[in-house]
Amino acid sequence: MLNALFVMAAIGLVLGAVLGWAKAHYRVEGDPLVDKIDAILPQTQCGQCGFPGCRPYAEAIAKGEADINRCPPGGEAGIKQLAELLGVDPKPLGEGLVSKPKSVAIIDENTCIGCTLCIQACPVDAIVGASKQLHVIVADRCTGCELCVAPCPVDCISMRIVPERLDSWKWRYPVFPIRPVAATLPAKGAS
Amino acid sequence: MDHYLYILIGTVFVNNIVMAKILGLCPFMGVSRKLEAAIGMSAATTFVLTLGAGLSYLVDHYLLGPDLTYLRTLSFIVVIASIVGFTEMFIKKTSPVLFRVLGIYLPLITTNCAVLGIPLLNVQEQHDFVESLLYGLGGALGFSLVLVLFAALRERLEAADVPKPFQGVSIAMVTASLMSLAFMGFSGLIK
Amino acid sequence: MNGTARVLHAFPGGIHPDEHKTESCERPIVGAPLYERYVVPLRQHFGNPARPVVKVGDTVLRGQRIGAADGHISAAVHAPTSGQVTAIGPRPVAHPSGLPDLCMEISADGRDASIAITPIDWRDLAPGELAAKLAEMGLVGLGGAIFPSHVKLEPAAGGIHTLILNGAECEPWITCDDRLMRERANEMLRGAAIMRHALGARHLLLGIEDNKPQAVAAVAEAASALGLPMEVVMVPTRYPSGGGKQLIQLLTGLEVPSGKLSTDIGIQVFNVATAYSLYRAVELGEPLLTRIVTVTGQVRAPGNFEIRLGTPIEQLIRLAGGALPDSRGWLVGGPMMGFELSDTVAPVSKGVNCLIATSDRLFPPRPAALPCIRCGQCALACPVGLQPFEMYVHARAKNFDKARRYQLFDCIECGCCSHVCPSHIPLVDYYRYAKSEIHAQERSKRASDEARQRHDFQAFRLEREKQEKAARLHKAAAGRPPATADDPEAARKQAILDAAIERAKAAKQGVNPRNVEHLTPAQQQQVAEIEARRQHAATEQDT
Amino acid sequence: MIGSPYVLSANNSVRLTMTKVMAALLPGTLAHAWLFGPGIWVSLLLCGLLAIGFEALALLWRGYALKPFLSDGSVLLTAWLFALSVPTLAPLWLYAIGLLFAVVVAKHLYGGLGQNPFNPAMVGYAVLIISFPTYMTQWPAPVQLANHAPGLGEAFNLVLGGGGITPDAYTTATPLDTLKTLTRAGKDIHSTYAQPIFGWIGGKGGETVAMLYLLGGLGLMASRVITWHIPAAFLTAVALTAGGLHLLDPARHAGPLFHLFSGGVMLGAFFIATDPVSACATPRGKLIFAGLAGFITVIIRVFGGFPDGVAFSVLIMNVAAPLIDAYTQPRVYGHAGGKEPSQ
Amino acid sequence: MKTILRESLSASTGLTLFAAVSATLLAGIYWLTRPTIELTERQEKLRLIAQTLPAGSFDNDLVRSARPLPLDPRLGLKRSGQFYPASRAGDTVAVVLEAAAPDGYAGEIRLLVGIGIDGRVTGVRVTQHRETPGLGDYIEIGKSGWIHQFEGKSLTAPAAAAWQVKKDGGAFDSMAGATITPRAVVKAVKKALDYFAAHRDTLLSPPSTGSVKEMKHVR
Amino acid sequence: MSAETREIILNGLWKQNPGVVQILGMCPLLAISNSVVNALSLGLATTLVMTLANVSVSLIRNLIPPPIRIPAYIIIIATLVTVVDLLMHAYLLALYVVLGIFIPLIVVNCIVLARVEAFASKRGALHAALDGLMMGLGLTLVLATLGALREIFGKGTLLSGIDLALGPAAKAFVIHVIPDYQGLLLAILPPGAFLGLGLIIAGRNWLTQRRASRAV
Ligand SMILES: Cc1cc2nc3c(=O)[nH]c(=O)nc-3n(C[C@H](O)[C@H](O)[C@H](O)COP(=O)(O)O)c2cc1C
Ligand SMILES: Cc1cc2nc3c(=O)[nH]c(=O)nc-3n(C[C@H](O)[C@H](O)[C@H](O)COP(=O)(O)O)c2cc1C
Ligand SMILES: Cc1cc2nc3c(=O)[nH]c(=O)nc-3n(C[C@H](O)[C@H](O)[C@H](O)COP(=O)(O)O)c2cc1C
Ligand SMILES: Cc1cc2nc3c(=O)[nH]c(=O)nc-3n(C[C@H](O)[C@H](O)[C@H](O)CO)c2cc1C
Ligand code: SF4
Ligand code: SF4
Ligand code: SF4
Ligand code: SF4
Ligand code: FES
Repeated sequence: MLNALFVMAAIGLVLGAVLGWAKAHYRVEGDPLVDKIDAILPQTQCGQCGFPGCRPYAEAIAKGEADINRCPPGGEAGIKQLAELLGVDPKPLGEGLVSKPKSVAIIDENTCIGCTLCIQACPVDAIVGASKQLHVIVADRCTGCELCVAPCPVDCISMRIVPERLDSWKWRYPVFPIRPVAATLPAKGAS
Repeated sequence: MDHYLYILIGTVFVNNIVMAKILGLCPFMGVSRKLEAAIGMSAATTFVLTLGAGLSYLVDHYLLGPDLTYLRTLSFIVVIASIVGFTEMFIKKTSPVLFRVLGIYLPLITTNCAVLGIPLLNVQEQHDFVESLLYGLGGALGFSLVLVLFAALRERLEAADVPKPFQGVSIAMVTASLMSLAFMGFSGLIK
Repeated sequence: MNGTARVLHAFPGGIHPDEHKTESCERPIVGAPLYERYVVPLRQHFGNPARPVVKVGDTVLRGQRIGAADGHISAAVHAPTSGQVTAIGPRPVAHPSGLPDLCMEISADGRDASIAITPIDWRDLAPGELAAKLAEMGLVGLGGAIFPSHVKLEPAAGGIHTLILNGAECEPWITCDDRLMRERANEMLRGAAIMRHALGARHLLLGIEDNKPQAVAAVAEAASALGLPMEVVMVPTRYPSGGGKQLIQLLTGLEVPSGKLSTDIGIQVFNVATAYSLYRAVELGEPLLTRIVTVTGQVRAPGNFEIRLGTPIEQLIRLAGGALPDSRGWLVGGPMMGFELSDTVAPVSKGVNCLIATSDRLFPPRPAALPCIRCGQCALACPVGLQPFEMYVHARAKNFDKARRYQLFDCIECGCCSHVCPSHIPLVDYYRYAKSEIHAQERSKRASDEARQRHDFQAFRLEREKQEKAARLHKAAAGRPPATADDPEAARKQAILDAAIERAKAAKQGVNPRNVEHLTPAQQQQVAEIEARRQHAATEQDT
Repeated sequence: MIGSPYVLSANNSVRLTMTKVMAALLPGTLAHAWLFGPGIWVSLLLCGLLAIGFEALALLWRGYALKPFLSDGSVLLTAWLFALSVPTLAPLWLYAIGLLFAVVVAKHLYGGLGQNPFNPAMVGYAVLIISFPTYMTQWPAPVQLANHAPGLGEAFNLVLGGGGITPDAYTTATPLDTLKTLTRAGKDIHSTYAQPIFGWIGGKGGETVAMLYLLGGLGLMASRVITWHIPAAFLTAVALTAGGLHLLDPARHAGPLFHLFSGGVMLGAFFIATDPVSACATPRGKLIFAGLAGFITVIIRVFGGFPDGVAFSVLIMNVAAPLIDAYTQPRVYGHAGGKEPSQ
Repeated sequence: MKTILRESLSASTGLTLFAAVSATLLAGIYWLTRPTIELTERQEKLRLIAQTLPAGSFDNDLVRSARPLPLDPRLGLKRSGQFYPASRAGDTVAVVLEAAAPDGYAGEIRLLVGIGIDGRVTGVRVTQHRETPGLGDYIEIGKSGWIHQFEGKSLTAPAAAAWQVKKDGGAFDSMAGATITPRAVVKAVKKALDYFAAHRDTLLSPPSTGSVKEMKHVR
Repeated sequence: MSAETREIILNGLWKQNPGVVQILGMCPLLAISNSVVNALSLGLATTLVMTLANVSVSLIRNLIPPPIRIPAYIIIIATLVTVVDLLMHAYLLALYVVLGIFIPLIVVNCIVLARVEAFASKRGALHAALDGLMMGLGLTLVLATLGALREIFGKGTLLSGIDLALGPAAKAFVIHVIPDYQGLLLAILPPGAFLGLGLIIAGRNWLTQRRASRAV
């Protein structure tokens, strides 16, 4: 009985010392994972993931509080990269989320009243203009987050899909005549 | 000498800790999605397992003796946790590079049941100190071998058209099954 | 038939598809009449598209530059004949995507009047100066890569010891280089001599497949006539011996390091037709206006045609007697590396070296693909030593990182692997798909990095503004007489006053355009244009 | 839309590849029928039918078209190799279980043709020898030794009757089995060789069949369906390992020639280890793959729990194949050393 | 440095406390269960040993009269074992030897071999083995009656050469497909008989000193 | 039944089933499941430990200083496991021998620690107990299914070895599902364990996927 107590106490003492020492010796500083995740996210800052921007979403993923399939602008490719980074299986985009083709916002030049509301809404400073003057959206800065659409009091902002051009054209996924189209998608008869 | 060789071959191939003894599955399934991770995990486990086998023997033999056998489980797990904690600290101090590679795997080892299983098996088999140490090393090498092979195999599986219900863990299990079928080929080589 | 013997260093793999050269190589090169309408694409080369330098309605002369090179890696384009620019806009072009691209339409006036052309006295020019003069000539590689030639003629850092003329013409249907070498070897070699001079190359080699004995003879004869020290080396007929890297390996045994250029190992490769057009540009002063195109397959009169760039392809087809009834469609380029033409109104551009009318007999429909059985035939055929099936498996599963680890970007898209695959998998399509996806990902990564920076900057700016405001309020408060503490009423008044001043300041500041600090000239221009339109609209509204 | 190249080499298809392999198997199979009785045709036929049946079911379940996959010939080849590996005239249910594992578990759970990491036929074999060791050691005796070899009709009855062949006049322990039993019982190798089942260099009958497999395999090499790497490395490793052991203790261990020409070594070297889907694909990888497989084969034969080690050694190396491939990528044009794509 | 020390200290004390509490708890439970554990183990052992002897052939407490065996290759044990003399009315009638077959399919097979004073096997039981379930485990009494065939056999009947499985030309049955296991058991029983023959007198003689303390059960 | 209770039960048995969804603690699951009786016994032992561990941790969760949280949990679990071990040794010797080192191995069964850490350390004792029980039962369910599968395919019986748990009289409960069965030995060997679990997981996937596609 006493032996038992003695042995366990000794072991506990040693373990406690080791752990306490270890704990104090390296507190975790920063989380490089968040940066890595954030680097994959498209920085559209649209909030569709349910977080107020890409970085908060990245932090949530790093903490294990959010799934990796919540970002529609990132799409399948983004999910795949996240899965690869985190060592989990990729999964389809979360329920109720759809990946839209890339588009940019356009301000109707004749309607804009220069209220600056859209400027304040734009997370990436893509809108140029001063108050009471017409505002202009710089197309290649615009991430297509649509955040400026709602605030506009005269509904002059619309989204336009970026058309495919010769220099942004991509080779298509080759279509196999007899097999299901997408490789990672399962056989059609599986369910 | 032969005897020691047989212990090694036996634990690595014939009675492989994962394939034949079915221990250590959590890391086997969890850390086999990427080859690099598998290699890191293997190295970390090998270290802890070997050390754990030796230290547990000492604790069992010199601290517990025949009268305190009921403290075996408790003391072994405490010993292992201390080794993990200590290793973590030690590596962090001496080789930050190694720490970056192994760091994230070390804490996972505490819940690898092979790490406790091997010391317990050592007791069951009445191994002496050197045998215990070799048994630990062999078990760890066996674990590392199959983990790394499995990881490479899984990387290939990622691209296969696995039927939908089988995708993910299920096909990994089937693969583990066929792997252990293959490893049965070693059965009978050494008792 | 007297090519020099040289120790050849065979490249691995390669294939020997059925040859169909005789159909088109027996007839001399045929010229083309003047047509009424030409469509000149502004993007006929690798690099930035040319910038238009004429407006709709302008009259132009043959050889007049209508598009200027935009940046260093770009090439000028020229009017193929005299006439009027009738439109500048998107038109169908010969491109695998089938997408339209910016073109200039010129309606010929029939005079075919030329600008004044003056030969360049290249012998007195320093190498670099020649390249600069050529930049305006619109010369691009005619061997398929359409890379601006003046860039390739600039002196390389480490110097060039060997200039290789690529006369391999390994594509099984194309014969335009063959005919060119047979008929215009002299001019071609004079072009090569200029190249050698420009590059300062010691050795001049011409690699040519051994299925073109007449061309070999013609070149050898011309070389001795010119007294040009060079080697004409016959290489075994094995596709893709004409690939630049493969030809270098064949002739010299050297390999171009991955991700580097051949100039890094002191070698430069030019297609023979490029050499010929260089001759015309330098010795005659004529920019690149025509090229020789092989028209073959299911056409009545296959052959080679010297045709003005910008000629609608349908005219070219007519020139070859038109398609036979059972023809199915058109291939641009050879069957190994070419692509299907989506519209025959597209013009001949600098990259169009061959046009093949297809039919089910000549090009049987591709059998249905089966899964890869990892048989390794493709790896045996790959001239680069890749493991094509591994790249395929990962490209198919969209694991682009993994595909890349198998050196996807060393693939030259030669098609040998697809050719031999027993499962009939369109392997190269997967590589092209993966490569363009990776490029797109890199583009969007750049875009998102920029977006992140701007977002972070915005956060920083907002924070700073908040602090400045707070600081100002604070300062204002501190600047007041020390009585503040015991005179709350005064303090309140002062605060109200401060706030009002602040508001006024902010309002004034608001008139200054925001977010204009880091705009590129192009963006500024975009903004300016819109502003101008708005001004215009506003004045119209007023009146 | 599918792009270039628009010309594919003629007379080249999976079916043709598989047909060539089957053609190369034919001489050996004919000799088998000649030397061990026509029962093999019955096994082949039934295994073929069962395999096609399972394949069709699996394809239907997965929603794939039947025709292209059933006609690719791979499942027939699997069935053929399976039939050659399991004892002729075993009960039908045994074949069915083996092929179920081969075709459905080992092949279709992984997505079917071309994606299985393990050799399907060998998975079928391994499942059977582990589950039903008794049945798996009942081989028909060579016609020369048996007082009676079952004819076709009788063979059908045996297999379909469910009982399969039973230990009686038709069957005998194979040479490898005999060797193992007698060596374990401490008998000298020469007295073992004196057993009637032993022939000139291998087992009676078996050696001739092995020789014809060798011939067929060489033909396969000549027609470029397989490269030399795997057979050469496999056979060399078997010969070296067996030779080394023989030198150490000539009284206990059979010589290299015996090992080469008995059991499944020839079939394994040319037809089984070469299964492109589950073997290594890089040249160096193939050498390592087959070399280790040959080594393990002899080790299992001599020290292990199974009479022959070909199936298990191939399966074991199948496990290692992706890793080996990853570390033996050939040098690519323009790269300095061989690159490891996994890094 | 201070904080490190303090943290280590607090963690140590905390854990020590925990360990101490659980050790106490365990010691208590151990103390409570020990009698039962020892009893059931004894009973189990007795039951097994008794099975190797004809029912009613003895009247002594087998477990209590256990005596140590020296380490001898013929017994195949890695550590020295015990033997249990059985006596009726004070006369030794048989002994039960602990033995092991080291060359089973998957490792050691632990045996109890009962041998009558006439040198005949009274019974054999397998106490521990790792043979393949469903294949090699027919040597267990719970799986088949195979083990009964040793009863009544002696070194002379069958002849020494026939102490083999039938497949190797001996007298003992084996199941096809699993002859390694029975081979090992047959060999081990034969060796135990050899040992008995060599040490008959010491084994059968009454204990010189008091009975050996019971072996601890080792898991 | 409150929604929370129902959620806990559903999580343990189906949604977050440790055996087929979380894929934690599989070693004992696979190693011991070659018969229903073994599987059930170990499953119940694990359930007992999980429940007790959850309760104990939940009760003293405010007493444990955070830095030594995990080690303390491990000590608690190890203690409980040893208690179960001792009890089985005393009262169920035969079963104890069969289950062997897998009883002490419950300590490292990740699922126990996972539940303690994720659930019990944050919730009240009652819910914690329920969670431990349900998670344990979920595991036991999978274990038993797997055991049944393997036993039927491997031996053609069910409940063989029940006498180990309930005494020799229980031998009569053994069901010979397929009389004269050859026995697919593979099923009771390690490959059968992996394959069986793979099939069960696939089966569950199939059910959920079918439900999902029906719902659409
Ligand atoms: C992005 C890029 C940059 C290049 N830069 C140069 C250069 O600086 N100097 C040069 O001589 N060639 C340059 N080249 C041309 C190549 O050397 C090569 O001649 C051309 O791509 C045609 O290749 P062909 O060998 O395969 O297809 C460049 C090519 C590319 C694609
Ligand atoms: C697969 C392949 C085949 C090629 N075949 C030829 C050829 O037959 N003749 C040729 O001149 N260029 C061929 N090229 C292009 C050459 O690689 C290289 O771009 C060209 O010789 C450079 O000369 P240029 O800049 O004058 O076009 C081929 C390229 C590839 C990738
Ligand atoms: C997985 C596996 C487990 C085996 N287990 C045993 C066993 O426990 N006992 C045994 O005697 N043989 C076992 N064998 C069979 C032996 O390998 C060997 O083939 C057999 O004992 C020889 O018996 P035979 O001479 O009757 O054919 C096993 C075989 C395999 C494949
Ligand atoms: C040279 C060669 C060898 C083959 N060997 C096997 C074999 O050993 N086992 C098998 O099931 N299939 C074999 N196949 C057929 C086919 O590749 C195999 O069924 C695939 O594994 C199915 O995906 C072979 C095919 C070829 C071309
Ligand atoms: S949905 Fe994607 S792009 Fe939008 S904020 Fe979230 S992470 Fe950023
Ligand atoms: S302009 Fe509008 S759509 Fe574009 S980034 Fe700004 S807020 Fe988003
Ligand atoms: S040739 Fe086709 S089938 Fe063969 S390995 Fe290459 S891609 Fe696969
Ligand atoms: S297309 Fe690429 S992979 Fe295929 S053979 Fe050519 S270089 Fe090799
Ligand atoms: S249960 Fe064994 S490692 Fe997790």
